[in-house]
Amino acid sequence: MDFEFTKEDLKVRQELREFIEKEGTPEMFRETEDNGDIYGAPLGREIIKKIAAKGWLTPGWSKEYGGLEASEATCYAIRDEMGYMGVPFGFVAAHMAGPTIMRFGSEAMKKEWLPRISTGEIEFALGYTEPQAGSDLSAISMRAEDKGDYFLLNGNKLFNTSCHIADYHWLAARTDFEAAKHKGISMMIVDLKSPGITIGPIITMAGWRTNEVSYEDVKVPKENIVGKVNQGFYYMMSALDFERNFPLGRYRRIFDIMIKYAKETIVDDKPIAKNPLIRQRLAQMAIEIKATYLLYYNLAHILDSGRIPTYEASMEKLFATEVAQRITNLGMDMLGLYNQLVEDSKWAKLKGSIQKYYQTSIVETIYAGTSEIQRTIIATKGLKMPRR
Amino acid sequence: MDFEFTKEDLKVRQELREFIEKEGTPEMFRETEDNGDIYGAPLGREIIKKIAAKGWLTPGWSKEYGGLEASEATCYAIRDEMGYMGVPFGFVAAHMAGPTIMRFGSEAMKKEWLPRISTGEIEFALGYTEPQAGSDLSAISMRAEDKGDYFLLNGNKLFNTSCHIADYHWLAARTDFEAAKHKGISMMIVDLKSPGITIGPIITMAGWRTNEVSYEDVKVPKENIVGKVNQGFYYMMSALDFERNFPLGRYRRIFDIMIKYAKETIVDDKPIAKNPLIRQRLAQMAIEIKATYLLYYNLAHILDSGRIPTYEASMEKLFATEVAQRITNLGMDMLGLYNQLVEDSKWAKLKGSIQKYYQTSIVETIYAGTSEIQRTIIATKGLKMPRR
Amino acid sequence: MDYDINEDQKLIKDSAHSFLSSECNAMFVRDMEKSDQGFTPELWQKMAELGWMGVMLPEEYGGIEGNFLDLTILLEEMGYFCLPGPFFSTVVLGITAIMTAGNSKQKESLLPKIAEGNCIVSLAMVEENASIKPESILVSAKKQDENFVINGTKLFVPDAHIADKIICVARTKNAGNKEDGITLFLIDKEAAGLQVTPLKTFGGDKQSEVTFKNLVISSDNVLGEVDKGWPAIKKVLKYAAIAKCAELVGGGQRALELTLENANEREQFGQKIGSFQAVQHHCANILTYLETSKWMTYMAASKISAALPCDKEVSMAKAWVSDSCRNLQALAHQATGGIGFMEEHDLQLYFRRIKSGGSSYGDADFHREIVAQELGL
Amino acid sequence: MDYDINEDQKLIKDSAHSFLSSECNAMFVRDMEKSDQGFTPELWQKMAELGWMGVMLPEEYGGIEGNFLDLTILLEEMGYFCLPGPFFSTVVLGITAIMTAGNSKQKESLLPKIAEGNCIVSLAMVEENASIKPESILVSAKKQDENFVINGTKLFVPDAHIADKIICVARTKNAGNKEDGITLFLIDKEAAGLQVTPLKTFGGDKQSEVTFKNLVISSDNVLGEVDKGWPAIKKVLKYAAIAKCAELVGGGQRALELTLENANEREQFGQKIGSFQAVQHHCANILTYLETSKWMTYMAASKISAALPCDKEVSMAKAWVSDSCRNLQALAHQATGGIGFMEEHDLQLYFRRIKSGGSSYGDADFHREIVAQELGL
Repeated sequence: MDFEFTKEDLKVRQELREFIEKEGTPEMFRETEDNGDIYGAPLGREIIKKIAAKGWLTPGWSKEYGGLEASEATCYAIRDEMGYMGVPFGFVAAHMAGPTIMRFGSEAMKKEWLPRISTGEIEFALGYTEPQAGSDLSAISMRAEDKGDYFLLNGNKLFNTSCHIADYHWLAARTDFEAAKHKGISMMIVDLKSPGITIGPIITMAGWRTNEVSYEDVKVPKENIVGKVNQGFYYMMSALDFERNFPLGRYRRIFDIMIKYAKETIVDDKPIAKNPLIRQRLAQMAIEIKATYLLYYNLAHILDSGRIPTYEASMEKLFATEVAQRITNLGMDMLGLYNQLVEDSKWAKLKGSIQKYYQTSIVETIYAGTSEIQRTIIATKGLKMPRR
Repeated sequence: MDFEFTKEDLKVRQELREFIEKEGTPEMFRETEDNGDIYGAPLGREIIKKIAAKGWLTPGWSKEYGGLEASEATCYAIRDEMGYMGVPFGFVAAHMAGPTIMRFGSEAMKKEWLPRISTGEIEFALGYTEPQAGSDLSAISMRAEDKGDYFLLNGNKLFNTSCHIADYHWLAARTDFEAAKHKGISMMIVDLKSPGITIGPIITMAGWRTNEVSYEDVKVPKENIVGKVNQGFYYMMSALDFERNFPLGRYRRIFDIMIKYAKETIVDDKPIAKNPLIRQRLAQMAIEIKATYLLYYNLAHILDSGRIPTYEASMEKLFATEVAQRITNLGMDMLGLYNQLVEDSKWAKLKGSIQKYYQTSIVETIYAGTSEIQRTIIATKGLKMPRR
Repeated sequence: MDYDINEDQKLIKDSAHSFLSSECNAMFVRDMEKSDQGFTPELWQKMAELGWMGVMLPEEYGGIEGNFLDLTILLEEMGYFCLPGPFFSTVVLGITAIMTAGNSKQKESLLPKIAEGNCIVSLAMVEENASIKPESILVSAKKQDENFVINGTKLFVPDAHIADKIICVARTKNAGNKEDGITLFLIDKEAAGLQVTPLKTFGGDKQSEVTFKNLVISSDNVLGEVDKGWPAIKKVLKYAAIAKCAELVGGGQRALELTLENANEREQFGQKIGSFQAVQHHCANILTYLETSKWMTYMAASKISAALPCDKEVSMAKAWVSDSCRNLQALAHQATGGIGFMEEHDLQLYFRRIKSGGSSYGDADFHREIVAQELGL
Repeated sequence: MDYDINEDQKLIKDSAHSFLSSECNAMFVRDMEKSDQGFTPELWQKMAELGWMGVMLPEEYGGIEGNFLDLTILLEEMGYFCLPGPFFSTVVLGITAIMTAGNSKQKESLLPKIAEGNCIVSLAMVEENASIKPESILVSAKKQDENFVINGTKLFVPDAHIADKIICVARTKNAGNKEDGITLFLIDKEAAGLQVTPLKTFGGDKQSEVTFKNLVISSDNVLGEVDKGWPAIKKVLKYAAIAKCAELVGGGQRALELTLENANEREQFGQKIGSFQAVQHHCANILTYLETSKWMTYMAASKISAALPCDKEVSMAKAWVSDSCRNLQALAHQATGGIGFMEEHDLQLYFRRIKSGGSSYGDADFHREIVAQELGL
């Protein structure tokens, strides 16, 4: 047993940190935040290409496709560090589409898409959720009719973040309308500039943008189907086992900022860090952050051991996202009345970052499988509890 | 709106308190605790008869049957005060059997049983739970076969506390074996000295006793059926609406003892009451106790207004029992290593009462409807949420 | 013991509900958040005509002779609809301070105007240390002949940008006992040396920095006695804490309704999500937080109305309601899922207000400490 | 990074599991709770033959040269089976103290005996103030020629009633720095002036009051240097905290299994109770508490094993495990219902041990304060 980072991993983290400190600009960070923390917009693309050039976008991929053949532990460390440094960590192309193409795609598809992903040239937007298909993805109803050499798509997607800036839609659509719900869905790649696609903004309570997307007679070439037709639901679920994780990095950064704030902010002639109630809650957060990372790197360890996480991924996502909420809630409490002031207000503390992340943290326990779904997975997959 | 006690209620509480301070003996309290906090044993019966003579056992009953015709608010106050003073508050005869007889029993049955209950002459033991019927009381399977002028009973009851000291069993048994589960249960009164009844002890983790009870060819006269045959399930449920409540009294007393302990116990040269963490937690408990009583007396208010509580009773029971657990848990934390020492150990603090109630508190959120059952009732009855 | 509101209060509640449901829908709330003013004079005038500004005032000042419990019930409805504007600052803070500390001349000149909707008042209390303890009052007012000269900065002053009068809580003496030496000044919006700079808040309300730079004010404008202002402020803070609770409870009620609307409508896995135990139990917990918060608020409000000692009860209520409403709001979001995270869904309106309200007029830790003191700890 | 135990550790785990499942069933545990001794010499001897007492000892002292992580894994199994007896006091407390502070003569004379199962050791540390801070050591040892004279009372001394040697932590000097002036004494059970009075605990273990009345002990029996005993005790306390975590994790594992056995078996409302979301989610939360506790424990244990700085990690682990195991046990009772409240059901064994273990060697508040210090707060 060994819970220490290797020297190499520590070095990569350090390099990455220095790199982003050097290359990141306030404008880039601002653009990123406004777009819901997914890259795709001009300044984000620029820095991501540089990160990709270092191999850090897809470090675990084979060299053939532009990776470093790094361990999962290294990949997880990089991903977390990117979050910490304020560079969005959820890359649909690098973390969801790419790995699925690698596992299930044809050779031609791999050759076409993987190098463009690993260089940061293209970004995908996730196309799963629909108005009536959230927690229950088997209910996806976007219609993709087989028209010979293409599919004709009609229907609506909801909360598809970054569609307005990404290049392609990583889309789940129904290709068999008679089969059982799980057996009629296919995964496909759709150019977001295709005629018939309308992308409308939906603004979240945290201020960033997601989208509703409507498809009206959109033609998708058959070669854009990923793997086998009608296997899409299983690909999505399989990807979740491989890819479900929540790097706490950006909330860990908030925590570090809070620690500093507690040490430096004087109330009643002493730093608020000396208030026993604050001390205990900050210590508790440090403990919970530690526990989160133990769960997080266990996922990497399982993958590096050649196994596939199941309930462990759900547990990490569940635990980490609840910790994220507790961190920001504590931050709000520490700021007291100042917690109300937004970034560009006079007297705002810590650039209003606490209240911004406090609001964002609300969705962490909801998207990519609610906490309730994760608990059910832990119970049924992890503990084999009965379904009836 | 008015949340103050009337002068009369304050006076009754005061009288009751003084009465028990005068009449209660250590032997009586000890006997009570060993028997699972239900009276029935010799010393308990003695004091209960005196309490009954004051009208405090069934204060809400009509004078005809030995009551004071007091308001429910007064009844609730008395019941809580009895808990606070260490006199068991769950009287099956006075609080469950009696009111059901009053609502559904024949005139003859009322005349026979109610005066004996209100004078404290007899006590009942609850006979609902069976090995396979806990949360789901409709699954009761104790068989009561109609043999003309009597029923013949066979089957087993579990966790029927105080059967070994009570006089009668307030029994739910199945009288129709073909009908739907809810429609074949009858309530009846069984003399616990009847031939064929075997009562075996089960000791709880808190040290007090409950029972398993087996019925083998036990004859119960037909006149002992309460109300109509096969209506028992509805009587049980109706009684729950009327009678479900959890007077926090005895845990409130523990809390008062903890407050005193915190003020008097010196650690590092100052009372532990000055430790900010302890202060906050004690204050929080005082707040939650206040909230509990607001819910508790609302039940009395609803009844006094001529309405019947539904989800409100579930909410009070749910909330109060969780508060009880938090009180004892805080007590354990405040005692530190001393929390381990039991009553008769050298160096024991507060006579080991904290750890004893800490253990007892575990069952409060389980018996008489688990917290989960209560939440479901709140959702479906209180919020009308859909069953499917 | 009586948990029911009386007939008059039921009338207040019902008429407020029906008035606000037509005058103050969620779109209006959003518009007001975005506007500079944060209210419309038209709505303000209508509210005045309904007698709302005068709910606690005696008839002689144009009021309807209600009590604090009546106000509580009104505020609960305002919280339900997220009513924007200076009602809280004018009526809860302003009227309470003037009624408590003002002399008859001040009352006569101000209260009828307020009741008519022709005077907006606010209270400038909190300073950079963001505390509501007496030792935190550092803005100074120095006697100079028959005048005082005020210098310093107040923060988080609600609705100062539109206030006609600002009551400034200033220090006129540095005594060992920090409750001594605090004086209240009634300052006109036109006073020289007064500067109001709006802050930007996430709670949707309007607050400002208010600076006093050699602001000269005559002794006539002292509200109450010189150096003896703290008891009035303490009373205002108690009223404000419970008034805020009432708003939070109203908001919590609406958050629950929004949650139920979605849960009883939306289907996943072939059934209404409201039929899942996990969602049902979240909602049961929401209702439990809500009802305990409601009774705690009413209990404290009825003590205030009856002029009974209530420091402990007020702090119990504010601590409990601050925490509980935050918890219930988190459960509401969790039970509602993605749609509740969108700006266009109304749940977020309550999320922001509930957190702000929890921090205002003493957060849960602050009030628990008072409860601890009241317990003799 | 490697989350797997190695082959040797797997062997320890499996053999301990199989040995204890036959030698230490729940009936035996109950018998030992009721007995005066709280252990059987037969089982103790068998454990010695398996090399358990010497798990951390070098070969020269009859040990098997394992490390603290190996011990952690063994303790986890002991916690799973609620193993009664003086293993914790002898091996975790006693051996650690002797190995850390003892001179070679002391080691040679004691350690082989311990390894053979012929010497039971305990540590008398805590006093009436029930604290584990250095300033709480007040039992005094006064130099008198070549001897020391010890006076005072120790409490909560584990297994003192059967110990052959008791290590007494005493104050030999009153310095400003309270870590200075603490000395460890190796006291024989036969020593004049030593009195052991059993306490009655609800955790099922055996603890005693130990009083020293003019107990005269020669300087040869000082363990380590005079006045310099605190660093060794600090190390013992760190080991003990994590060792206790390991027991709690093992107990938590069993509590989960008991819960699942019932949930997957019992039917109510026509279905297995384990199929209800409410029960499933309780169990998911139990598993989450358990796995985080396990990794926190292993993480700290592996730091200890590697002799890395670990004050922060040890305190993080103890704080988290103390709270989490208490929480998971409460959920286990809630999911199990009435049957779990009965003495005859094994769940209660864990309930009691988990609460005691949480309070021992620093509770969660105590360790969070250390974490705060380590964070520079």
